[in-house]
Amino acid sequence: MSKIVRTITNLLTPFILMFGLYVIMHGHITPGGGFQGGAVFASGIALLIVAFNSAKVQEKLKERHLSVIESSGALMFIGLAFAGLGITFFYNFMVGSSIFGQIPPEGSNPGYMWTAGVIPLMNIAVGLKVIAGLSAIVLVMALASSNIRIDE
Amino acid sequence: MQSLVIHSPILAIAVPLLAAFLIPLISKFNSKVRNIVVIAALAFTEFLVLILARDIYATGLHIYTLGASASTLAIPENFMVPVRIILEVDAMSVFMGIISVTVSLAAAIYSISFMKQETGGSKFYTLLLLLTVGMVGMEFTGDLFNMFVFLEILSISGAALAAFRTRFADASEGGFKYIVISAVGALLILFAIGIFYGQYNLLNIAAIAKVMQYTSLDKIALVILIVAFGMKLASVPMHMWAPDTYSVAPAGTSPMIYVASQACLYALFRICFTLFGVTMDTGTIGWIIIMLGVLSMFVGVTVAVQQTDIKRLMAYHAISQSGYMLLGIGVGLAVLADPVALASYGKAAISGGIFHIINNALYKGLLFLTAEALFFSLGTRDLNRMGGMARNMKYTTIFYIIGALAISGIPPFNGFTSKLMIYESVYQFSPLLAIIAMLVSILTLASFTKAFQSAFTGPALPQYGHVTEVPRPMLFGMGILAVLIIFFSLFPSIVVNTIVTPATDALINQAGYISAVMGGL
Amino acid sequence: MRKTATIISLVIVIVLFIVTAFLMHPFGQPPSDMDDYIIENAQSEAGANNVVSSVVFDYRGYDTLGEATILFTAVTAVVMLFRRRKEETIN
Amino acid sequence: MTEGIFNIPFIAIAALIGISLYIMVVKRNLIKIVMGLAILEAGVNFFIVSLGYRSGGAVPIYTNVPQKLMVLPVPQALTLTSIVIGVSITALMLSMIVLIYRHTGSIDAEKSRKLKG
Repeated sequence: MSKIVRTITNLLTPFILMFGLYVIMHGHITPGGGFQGGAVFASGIALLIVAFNSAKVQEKLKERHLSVIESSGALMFIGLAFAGLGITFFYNFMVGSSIFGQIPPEGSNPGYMWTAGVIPLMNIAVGLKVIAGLSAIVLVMALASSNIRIDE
Repeated sequence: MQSLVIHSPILAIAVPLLAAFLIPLISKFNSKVRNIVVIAALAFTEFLVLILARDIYATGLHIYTLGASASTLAIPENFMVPVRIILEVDAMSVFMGIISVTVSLAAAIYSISFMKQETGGSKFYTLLLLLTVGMVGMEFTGDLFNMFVFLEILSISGAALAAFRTRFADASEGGFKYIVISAVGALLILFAIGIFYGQYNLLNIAAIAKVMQYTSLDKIALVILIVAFGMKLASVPMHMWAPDTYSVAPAGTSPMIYVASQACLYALFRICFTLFGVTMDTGTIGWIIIMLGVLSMFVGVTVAVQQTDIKRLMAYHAISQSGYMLLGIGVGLAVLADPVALASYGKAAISGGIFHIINNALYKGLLFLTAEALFFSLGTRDLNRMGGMARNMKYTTIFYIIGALAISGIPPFNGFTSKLMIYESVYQFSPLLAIIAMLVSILTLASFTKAFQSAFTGPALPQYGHVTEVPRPMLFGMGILAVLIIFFSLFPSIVVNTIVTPATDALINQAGYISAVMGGL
Repeated sequence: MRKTATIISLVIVIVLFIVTAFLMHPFGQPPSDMDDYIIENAQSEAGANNVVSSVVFDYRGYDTLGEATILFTAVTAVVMLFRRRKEETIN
Repeated sequence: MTEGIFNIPFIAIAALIGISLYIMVVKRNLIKIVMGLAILEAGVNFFIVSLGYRSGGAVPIYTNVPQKLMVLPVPQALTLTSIVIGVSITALMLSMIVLIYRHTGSIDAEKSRKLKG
């Protein structure tokens, strides 16, 4: 791509990635969540792949590392679900505890970060998973269309 | 132990899922550890399903509310309808669960030596576990949208497995066809779920069944659901994907994709019997399902006779055998509203259909595995280029004979028992249907005899002089299924009484299913 | 022949969907028992201001697990399809 | 029919689904089939999310919400799930098309042997 596109990409990418992380972290109080934020973050990676080329991005971002990150995100998510197994699978066991355990006041309120039990943690887990997963899909398909084989 | 039983419905889904998430991490070490983890996870799942089954046969239906403060608390306090996702496992669901996990286990063992030839083994096993998760999840759930989600897991992993051998041009084509059909079917199912949600604001099967009114919208939803699930289970007007997909699926996965289509069959019956039940016009819907079944039986077998590709031949037989189940259970559905007819032959027809599901999963699975063994050794699926394999591959030949005799309904094999149950009961409903079913059975025998002659008998072909028996894990995988077939053939009454009859009773007991979630009626 | 059959079945299906559109409840006035319960209780039960988040991760968390699994499956499948093969031959 | 007027979103959905089914049945280009599927998916997602609309309802998020009347949250969650599923399926189908193109040199369903019918 041309120099203009690459310069703009250099400028924009940090903000896109930061906004993605913000959407993930604040999923329980503002619109958004793990999936949405992860998609925003991965679109930043896709922008990099379009602006520079896939081989160059691959030097920094190996597919097998992405797959490890994705697996750990998935394991963290299912682990949180398993942690509720003392009562039931997916039980929100952290409501009322000291971590993320606050219960917000009934009705409209300005929003408190330290609420919602396991939901913020699940947002982070899913966010990790979606970042790695969508980036891996975009990267692998870009590499494949430029005929570069990937190692497993 | 008691808490293991309580949590077993979700653990049977979560354990293989956990293993699937772990595989990308552990496959870094070596492939032996990975194989052990896969087999252990599936064996543990089988154990969980079996203890769940024992509990269900002893105490009845099992519900599990995810995320509630107690697993049996289906409806929140001071409220009328369920809000959370509920797993609802009755004898029918657990029956399907046993089939799925057993076939997956056999397929996983069978695939070990196959994977030494190919790259991408860890991806293969991840997808195999996910396909198992999809099947079990679909069978155990009591929530419509959740059923859609697991249907998609099953479709995506099945399509990916079908396309696994990327060096063949037809592999990705078979996979593509499967994913397109699955995606269209699943989206139609989602549309039907939307219709239910828009009318009743509910997603739980039991809760919708309780308030079901059979309005015109419900009729449209029912038609859409029958078409969509018919696409997924390859009944005849919508069967075009099945031969392409089954014939390219590698190693042990064609039986699994077949059992996955049986899970869709289960979903169709769950919708007809439990979601709608007697509120709908059972006669008409029953006849629609019977017609689908008869068409599948007849068209499947007549096309199969002409095939020269051994896996395509078996794929068409798979379509034809699904027709028997649709026929048996369709007859039961047609007389569901008539207690006298239901007691005199309807229940027997349903039992025959259900018994045929498990028999068929076993012998069809065995036949798919023997076909893949031939392909493994010879490198071809073309029957005209095979011959004289009985000398070189003794065990495979024996397994093939067992499977072929069972599928053709030769006494005393298990295929005969279940087909007899279908013939007898269907004859009382409509003699013509029973005659067609017998004719199909004869054609099946003819087709398998022909395939046997081409592949196994005759002079040994010189170019295959070096061919030897397939490796031991493959034989072991086939052996599991063959032993089960022989057991089912020798003791049909035990099997029918312990697992088939409870499943039949569970399927027609709509009130019991509803009251387990919604409280007393 | 085949083309006419296709067109006719297509028309029937489309008419079916349009009939559905007319039979649905009036837009903007859905029945809402289950959702009212969730809107009422999401803050006290799940502790989250974002009701959609509490549905996604608490009331229907199991669906989200399935959804995450589907994404995982798709990634595995795409990587598997473009993997390096032992012998790069095309049949 | 006066009621039907208010159901314009549902009619639009029927039109979207009709267009997509037409594309998938008539077109033979594999990429166009994927596009048809994407439109079908958009139609169904639109259907699900419009089931949850309540006239005058606010966003179902309590942070600084102006009123208590909210649109239904469950359809939004279902649509979110369905969108992610759609992305996954589209990615898988496009990868398969790349492989089919490598083998046959064509993305026309008529030319590739198995995809006829």
